[in-house]
Amino acid sequence: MTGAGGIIARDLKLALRQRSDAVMIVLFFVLTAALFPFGVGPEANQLAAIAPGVIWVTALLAVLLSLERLFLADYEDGSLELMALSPVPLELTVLAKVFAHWLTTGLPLIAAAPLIAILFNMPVSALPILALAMLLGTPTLSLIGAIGAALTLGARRGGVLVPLLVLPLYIPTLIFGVSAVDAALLGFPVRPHLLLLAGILLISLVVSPLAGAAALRQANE
Amino acid sequence: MDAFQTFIDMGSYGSYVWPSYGLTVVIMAWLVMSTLRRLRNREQELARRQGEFPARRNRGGATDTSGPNTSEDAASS
Amino acid sequence: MSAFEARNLACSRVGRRIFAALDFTLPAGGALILRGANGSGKSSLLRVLAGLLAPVGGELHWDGKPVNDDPEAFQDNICYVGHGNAIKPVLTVHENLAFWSKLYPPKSAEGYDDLLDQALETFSLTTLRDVPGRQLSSGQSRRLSLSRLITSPARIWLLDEPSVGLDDVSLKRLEAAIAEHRAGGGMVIAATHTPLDIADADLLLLQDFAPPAIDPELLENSW
Amino acid sequence: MAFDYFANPARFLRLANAVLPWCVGATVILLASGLYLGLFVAPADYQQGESVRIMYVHVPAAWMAMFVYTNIAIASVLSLIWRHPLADLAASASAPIGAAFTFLALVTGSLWGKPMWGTWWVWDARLTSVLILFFLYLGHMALTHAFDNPARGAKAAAVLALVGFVNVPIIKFSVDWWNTLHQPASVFRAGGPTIHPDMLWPLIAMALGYTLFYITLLLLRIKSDLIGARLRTLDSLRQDAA
Repeated sequence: MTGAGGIIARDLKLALRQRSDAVMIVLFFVLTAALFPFGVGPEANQLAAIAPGVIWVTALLAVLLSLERLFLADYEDGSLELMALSPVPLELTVLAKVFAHWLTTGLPLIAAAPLIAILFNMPVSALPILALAMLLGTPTLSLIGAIGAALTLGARRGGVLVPLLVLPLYIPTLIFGVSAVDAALLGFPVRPHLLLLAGILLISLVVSPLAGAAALRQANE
Repeated sequence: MDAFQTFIDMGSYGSYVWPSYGLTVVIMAWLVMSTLRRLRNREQELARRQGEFPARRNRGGATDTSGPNTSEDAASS
Repeated sequence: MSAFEARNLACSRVGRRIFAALDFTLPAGGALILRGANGSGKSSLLRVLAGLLAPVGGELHWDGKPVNDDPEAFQDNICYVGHGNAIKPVLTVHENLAFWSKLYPPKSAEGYDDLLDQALETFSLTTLRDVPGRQLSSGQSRRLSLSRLITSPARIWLLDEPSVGLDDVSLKRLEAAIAEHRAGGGMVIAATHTPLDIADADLLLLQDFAPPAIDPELLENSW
Repeated sequence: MAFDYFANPARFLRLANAVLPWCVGATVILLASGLYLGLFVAPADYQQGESVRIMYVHVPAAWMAMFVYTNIAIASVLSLIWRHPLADLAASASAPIGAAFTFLALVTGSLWGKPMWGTWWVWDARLTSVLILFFLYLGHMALTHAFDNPARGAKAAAVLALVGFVNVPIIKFSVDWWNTLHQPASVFRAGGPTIHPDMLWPLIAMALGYTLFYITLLLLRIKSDLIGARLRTLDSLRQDAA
């Protein structure tokens, strides 16, 4: 376990030393969301109605933007080969890297989401549910995104390909993420939506390391 | 004459039914054409280059007489 | 008596056969130098031995047992130094080495720190201990990559062009480290162009195992 | 594709050449009879009138979209786990055909819906799922051709196909759920089991016809890819000889 812990610690240290990446992702998140009032009009009720959807879609795109950071640097400098050969199973390595990625991407997004909620005049009462839903949803985005990032290693212009591979798979998380917040706003029970998000997270926790490791082994060949 | 006309007219839905069938025929035909064209190109290419490597009979190290022809490999899959 | 054997190894890359029917036996303490023109498959062979690349044919044996029975267990005996130095520009020399030795834990936990220092000392990197990776020259980066050999418990060293960018002093240190490793019963397989002074090393020329020109007749009847 | 990878494609070619004439014949007969029954014999729908005839090209296309994707997933398992040499070819040959059927399902679906809903596109649960499936196909094809080494592309696409296949039921469930949340059950019912038998026969004929059409094209495309692989081998041998 120390091996995987070492990977998480190293990736966190790398992220802390290159803080600008994480900051850029959060700025992108807030800035993109802030564009909508200019497009849709500043009318408060209308913004409040689309707020959950905008927050989730922009969070999705922000995570998408940060996926390249997951494996590309390690692939290019040879670290990936050494990680594949290490006693730490590759599946665990993928999980460790995704966890580190989530800490440096998912959490900052959750922290920044209330700011956007206020910009969109979303009732403050729904904020806890929004945070909880994102807590369950953003790890799934990192997990599925890791598969896309691993599959495009060594591809011609892999970065352009990741969105096409990954976005269709993000749709269930998006649907239930938004519906959870909507339910909170309308006073409906929130539990079913959160349970569904948790279910998708569990499936991703199994599928992503397997598929990611298989993709990394192909990349190392 | 009008029997044919009513058939085309399709109870006023003609402008939806015929494009659907038309597009289906067009796309399926295009699939067939592109597949057959690529297959034929490659088969011709293969037939033409069959002689590139002398068969067993004159194995006396006959050099590649046809010279480095510049045929491009047909569209790769 | 543990030995490392390859039997009838064959490998292909992007659909083209690179080498075939390749055999070698490496006793404990042995060394094998791979020579061959560029693209003759030296790196591919090392990657096959390390388990990164699946061979198209043939088998590897360790201690008489086929490696495929338990590839993960065999990989614990491997320390692979490839072309990439795997150095993070933001981490210091010590942090880079500490990370890799955590991923490839040395046999004994105690004396961990001075093992790291000893590894850095072996490749005269002690003075650069806290220098971030981005400020290292290519030779220094190579020495940091090689210092992983010292901390890793692996018995088999797979070195791909280890001496690239090394100055004479570092070259001597590398040769000394190899000799010491072999004295301890370890094995070294190195692909290199620059002559490495390694005592009574076996030589393996990749050209000897180039694939036979495919028999046109075989090509014919396959249709 | 590596030459030694297909040391002996002859067995497949013999099988393909034997089966192909029958496939072509059956496809033509089925499609012709399906079209004839669908356009001339089958009754119009009491609600939708003649526009229901679009069903005979829309429903089989939607079935094929799912059927071909399932085939790609199966081929991916064969390729990744049993390393079957032809599996990669079957998957990369099937994807364009599947994508074409999915596109057909989308367009004919919207053409069929237009008279009813008055708009070209409705976020109906089924149409939305087919749209997402279309993106999965595009992703698969893009990944297959994103690498210089075709074998590498096929293996990567195989992993993607399996991940996609695991997600399809989740997507289907979430879209259906999302659809019922935002829209009352759509009036657009593509003829359930109570369908009039005269409508059922053309549907079955067309569905079988589409399936055989796919199999025929698949065999032809695999044959063509095998020859392509052989040509690449000849190229590399010529380089060696030169």
